Amino acid sequence: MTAALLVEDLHVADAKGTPLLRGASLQARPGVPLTVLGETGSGKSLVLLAVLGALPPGLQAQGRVALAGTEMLVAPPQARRRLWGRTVSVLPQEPFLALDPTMRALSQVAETYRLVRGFPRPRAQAEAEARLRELGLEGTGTRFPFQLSGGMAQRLALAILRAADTPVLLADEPTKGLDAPRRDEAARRLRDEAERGRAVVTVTHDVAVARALGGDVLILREGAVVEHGPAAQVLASPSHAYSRALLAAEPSRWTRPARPPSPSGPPVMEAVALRKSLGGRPLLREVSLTLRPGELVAVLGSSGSGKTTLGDLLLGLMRTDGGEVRRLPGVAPWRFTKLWQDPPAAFVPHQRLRQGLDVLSRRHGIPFARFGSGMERLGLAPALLDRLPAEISGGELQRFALLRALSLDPVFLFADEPTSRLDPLTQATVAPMLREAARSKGAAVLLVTHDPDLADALADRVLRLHEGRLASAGCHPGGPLGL
Amino acid sequence: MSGARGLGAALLLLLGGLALLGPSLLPDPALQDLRSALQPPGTTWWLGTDHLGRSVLARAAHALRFSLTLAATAVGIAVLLGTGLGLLAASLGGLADRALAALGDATLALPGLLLVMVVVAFAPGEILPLSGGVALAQWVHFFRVARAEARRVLALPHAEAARVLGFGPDYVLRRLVLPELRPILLTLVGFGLGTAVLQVAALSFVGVGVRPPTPELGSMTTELLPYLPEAPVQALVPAVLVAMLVLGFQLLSADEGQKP
Amino acid sequence: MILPRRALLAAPGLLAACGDGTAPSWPRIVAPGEFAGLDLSRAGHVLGRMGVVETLVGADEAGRPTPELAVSWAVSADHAEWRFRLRPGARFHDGTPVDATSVASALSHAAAGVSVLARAPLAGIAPDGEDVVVFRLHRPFAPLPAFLSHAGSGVLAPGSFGGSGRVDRVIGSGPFRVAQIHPPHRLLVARWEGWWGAAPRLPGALYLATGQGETRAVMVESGEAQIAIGLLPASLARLRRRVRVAVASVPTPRVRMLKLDAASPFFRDQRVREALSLALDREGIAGALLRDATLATDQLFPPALADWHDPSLGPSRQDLAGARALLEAAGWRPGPGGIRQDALGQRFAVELRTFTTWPELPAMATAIQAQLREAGIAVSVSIGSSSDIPRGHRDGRLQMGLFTRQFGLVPDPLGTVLSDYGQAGGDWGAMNWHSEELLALAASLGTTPDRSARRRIGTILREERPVIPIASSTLAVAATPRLRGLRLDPFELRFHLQELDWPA
Amino acid sequence: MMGVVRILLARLAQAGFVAVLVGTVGFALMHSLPGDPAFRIAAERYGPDMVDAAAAEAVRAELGLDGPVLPRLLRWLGRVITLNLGHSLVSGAPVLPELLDHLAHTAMLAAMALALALPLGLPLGVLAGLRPGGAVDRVVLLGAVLLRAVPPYALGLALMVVFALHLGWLPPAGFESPAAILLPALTLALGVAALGGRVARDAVMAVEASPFLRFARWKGLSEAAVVRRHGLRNASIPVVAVLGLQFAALLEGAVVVESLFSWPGLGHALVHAIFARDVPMVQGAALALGLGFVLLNALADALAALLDPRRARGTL
Repeated sequence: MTAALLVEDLHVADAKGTPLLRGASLQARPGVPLTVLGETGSGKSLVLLAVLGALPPGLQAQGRVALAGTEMLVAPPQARRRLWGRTVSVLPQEPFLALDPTMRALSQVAETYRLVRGFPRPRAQAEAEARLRELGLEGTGTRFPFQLSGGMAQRLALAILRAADTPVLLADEPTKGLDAPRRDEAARRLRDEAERGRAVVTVTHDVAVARALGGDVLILREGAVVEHGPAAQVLASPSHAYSRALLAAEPSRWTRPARPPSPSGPPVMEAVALRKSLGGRPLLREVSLTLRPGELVAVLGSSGSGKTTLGDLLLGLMRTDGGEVRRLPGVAPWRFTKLWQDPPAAFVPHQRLRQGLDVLSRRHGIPFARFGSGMERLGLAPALLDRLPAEISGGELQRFALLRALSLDPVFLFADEPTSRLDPLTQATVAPMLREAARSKGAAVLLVTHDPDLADALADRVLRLHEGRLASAGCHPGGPLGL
Repeated sequence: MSGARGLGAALLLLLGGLALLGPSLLPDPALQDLRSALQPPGTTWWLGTDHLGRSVLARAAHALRFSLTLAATAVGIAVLLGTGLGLLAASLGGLADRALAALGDATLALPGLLLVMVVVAFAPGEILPLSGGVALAQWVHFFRVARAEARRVLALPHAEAARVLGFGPDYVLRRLVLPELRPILLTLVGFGLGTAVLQVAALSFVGVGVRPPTPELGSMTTELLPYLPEAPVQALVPAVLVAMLVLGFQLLSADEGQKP
Repeated sequence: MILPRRALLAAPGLLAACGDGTAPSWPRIVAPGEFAGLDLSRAGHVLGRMGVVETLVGADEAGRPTPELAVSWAVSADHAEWRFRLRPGARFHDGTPVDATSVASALSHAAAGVSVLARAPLAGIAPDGEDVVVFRLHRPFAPLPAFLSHAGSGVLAPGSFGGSGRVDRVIGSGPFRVAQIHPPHRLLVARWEGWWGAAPRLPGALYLATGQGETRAVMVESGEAQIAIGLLPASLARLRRRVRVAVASVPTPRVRMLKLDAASPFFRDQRVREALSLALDREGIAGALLRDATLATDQLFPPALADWHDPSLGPSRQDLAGARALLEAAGWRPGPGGIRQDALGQRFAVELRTFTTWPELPAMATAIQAQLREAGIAVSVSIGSSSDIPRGHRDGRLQMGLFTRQFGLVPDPLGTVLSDYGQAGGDWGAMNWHSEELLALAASLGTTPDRSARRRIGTILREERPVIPIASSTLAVAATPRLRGLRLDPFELRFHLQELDWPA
Repeated sequence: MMGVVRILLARLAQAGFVAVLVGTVGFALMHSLPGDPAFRIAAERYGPDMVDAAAAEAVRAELGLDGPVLPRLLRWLGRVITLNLGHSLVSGAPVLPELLDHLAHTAMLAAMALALALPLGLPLGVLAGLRPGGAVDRVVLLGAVLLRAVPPYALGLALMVVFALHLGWLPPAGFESPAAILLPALTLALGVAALGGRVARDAVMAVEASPFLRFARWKGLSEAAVVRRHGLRNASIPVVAVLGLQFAALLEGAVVVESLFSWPGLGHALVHAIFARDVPMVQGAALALGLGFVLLNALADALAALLDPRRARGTL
């Protein structure tokens, strides 16, 4: 069996000659999913673009990319483009953005049949309807993309790809922004495609996706392949140190926290029968919650379930529609604080970090030296102080955010998906830091996440927010029960 | 600095220099010599003379200074008023915000020139009502931008962060909103200055301008329009200067606006 | 989506009302005057010139009364009663006869409204039989025939007036009748076959009010219009060089002048008023702005008014030294910044009001400003509405005004002189100045046409200078050369369309 | 359809605000203006030769200009709702029919300007946007900036001199022959074309960089199909939105251009009414301009909603 896609010793460098991809080789075979696993900046997306023959102008590529007999690095643009939709198709990163916002779902599928495969209109229509049905999208043909949920948009994109029915299917971070159940569903559907006899190449940063897909796995780090082999083997017993670290960074493999002391003292934060509607839709129906000093409570919920709203209501960043929030009396408002999901967004973009800490120290009369010791504990080099937020990594920035929050002696910390935008390895360093730092200050932490493994790994108590109500989702072994 | 921006700066520098230095170096712009009316450009009068025998160059230099001052005053008022109300609306929110936005929408629906004309009719030929009128026509643009940008920034996590960290609204507006707003405002100011120059020129054209003998670019063109066939240079110079001023402002700000 | 479509459909319908019905072969006349309504106080100047409405009396080029709807007239021995005999056979455009009853009713209507007739000492207008109209006066008033030739004294048929006495439609008696009228821009007239005079050759004509002088010039140059009335001096010079356009001009009894408040501390002294006159370079102004230095004048009455104008007086030349000496003598000494001041330290700084209805006025004000500055007088120029001058006269705030005055408003300037230089001065004449001698002379003119008395009135005004004349006017007209029989009316009462021919 | 209703309601509210703003501010301003309205009106009615105190007094008596201000303002606001705008102080004729006539002329001029501007500006803008930084782009950008810098009256005059005087192709002014609309419309159109081209360029650039256009290419559609099915419609959404907003600028230009070309539209009427202190006419004209702007924006909204289903469903 010949490979549908063959990449040999692919090198890509930018205009200045900086290498971005250093000798990647891979082959994709029909029926066997291939997963390219790597962190941000590992060069995994470049592999896809090179395969498509759509590298941005200014990048130089060497090596060999053969797609169904066409040499993609040397073929003229027209020849490369002729393969699109016929030999190769792409499942885009965020399907919602990749669908034409002004065209109905069915037309977006049917036009592939009509214009790419040359079917007459009635047949194209019928085929398109069949594809929608296959993917559970019956009845949505007349909808526009914005009327579809994230999962439906992805299925619609898949329907379009099925219509093209190309031998090679590329998927670019297909689970970006999806929560665990939808991530697993997306992976399952890609595996289905492979089982239909297509060569499926998936690029992702998520080990769970690689595991769900099976097939072959290729681990990429800083433009070089560190490990390559069948998923079962690579994910079970990785040979390379980086691969091992990557796998160990999965929250499910973390060492569990030591049994916390029973929380004592008056509640820091109490919510009684909170209600909140957004845009006319009831989001929180009746939520009650008590947090005591030193405990870390995780609230699990899918996107849009209202978990961030809950935290913001507790902090007073939003007004409640009903119910009551009781805070520990006599405590300055800034000692109830927050960590944001997207670290760069939580810093003033034009302010160097030193400046930001400086205004903070002046506002609250904190000696600047205190930040120095804190940075040391959080593993932040002093040189970072003179950078702009955009110039340091997300992990470093989130640690600065933690530093900033802790310097105010918080009694309550609302951590809103604090590690979801971080690479797995970084998450594995930052998340425990959050737990330890909060515990050392005796602050209560409300951790909001969509990742049950992360919640399990960090929290003393795990609650699930579903349809506007909180329910216990089990608890850490040995941890205190109840609400 | 890109080519366009450089060209814009050079144009404005040239015109600004003429406006700044011209009046002290050139003859009195009100000095008339009726027997030398409509002289073509030459060694005595570099840009010729107008219908009253006045030096077009001297008048142009004064007119430039006048136009620049007036446009700057008008846009200054508009920026202060518009930005102030915009920030106020965005930070107050609720009913006050909606009322101000509705006022802005209603103002926007009226042609700017109409507003200026109504205000100027108060005191024909006075400079302050003229700049006030232009400001009245322009504030709403600054208001809309300031309000939208302030709302955007105030909803960002870093503004929320500042509030959570104990900073007051004053700090948030000054340190977080204004720096983001500044480049957009600068672009808008550039276009606003150009528009102000054009609006005053247009007002002069319909007969609501400044008092004689104040040289003003719009009224200079209007006065010389009947003489276009016999004195084309003199009649075109003010119009060209208006175009160059506006062009300079636009080039300077267009580039600013394209920055990421 | 229903509303916009309906709005779009409605638009062409509205346009049809004013776009259709223009025969392309009818000449188009562009002139500055817009008309704000249908009644003669607003539209008389257009309806009269277009030959729609006629008056009892016309005027020849010299301003002498000529028969029109009246064939003859006479005044009683005590000068208290005028009798006008109507033209037999004259008919209104609706076919009704122009009889004494309808004339008396129309003119009574005019005299009760805003019109020159309202300024005549009328006691009553009544028909006497079918064909005689009798005007009874409070006191002798020689210029009555001239007043009756003004456009506002036109004769409209009784059918013109609606229930409330407002003019609903225009039914005149002239050689042309209204085909379409759309204030304030457009009047289309068609030949009226029932006219008493020789039938006009033109089947009709179109009047278009066009405010901008340059636009009028360009329209006639490009053939878009056949006659352009009132050309700017600058356009005139250019049009004269064109073959496609014939240019004609005629002196008119219109004078540009400065009005001074003779009661103000600045202009109380007659020497100061004289100094102002000496400081002005009239020939410079006329040459540069009017393109004709010979229009410069310091007489109130232009050459067009032969009975009043004194040709023996030469043009007035600028005499700055003389002006300065007079100002010194009147107590105005040089002060800081070259501006004179009086013994109390009052600066000689005054406001000059003018307006843009005549485009040359602002430029002229600017020239005057510069020239008076040479004599040490600071003038600020305020450009507003023409009404600023009568209003300033009434509330006493006017210091100087620059305007043009039509002495042939009625072809006999006596009426204008009486209203402008009477006991209380006049809105468009003297302010806080009067002369007993002039009043006596004017009163005597109510009964006797005396040329020397008229000249003497001119001399008094020239010596005492309640106003300072600057330049007289010409009426310039451009027309396509194919148009034959064009005759200019210095009094701007008629276009004489009935004498025009425009062979294809 | 909820979205469309919401858009229309918002526009209706804007229209209401415009009416109240114009009514109140216009009324207050005109009544605190220096100068006696009776004199101004008399000057406009009877011409400067006949203006005198007697005429002004007659006007004052006829129109009752001395009444208390507040009741008059309230009465006017009340009448506006029934589309009764009162009578012109100058001509004595009802304001509404006169306004409609002017409005029709201005609407025709604006429509013609658009009809000239769009075929001129949009294709150039699209070409420029397809190759940003290319020769067409540079020329179009420069042309657009230059055109927007030249004062409209100077542009109009230049066109008049070139096309009417030197070439003799078009009538220079007036509103008699159908061709007379071309020059004023062209004067306005050049400015709109410059702006439209610029907006089209940016829109094309944005669509060109959008993930959905890339996906459309990756689907295997030919370039022509990509542009036709996915490019044009999406790029036209911002163009429609911005052009709707820019109508205010077009109407503003109309004031000057109508004066220059003697086009009997709203702008021309407005200038006259302001000079004459004809309060009902000023208010009527300002109201017509303001409501016209709101109506056009509503049309632009509706068009955008047709093009962009997100708007129609109220999610944007």
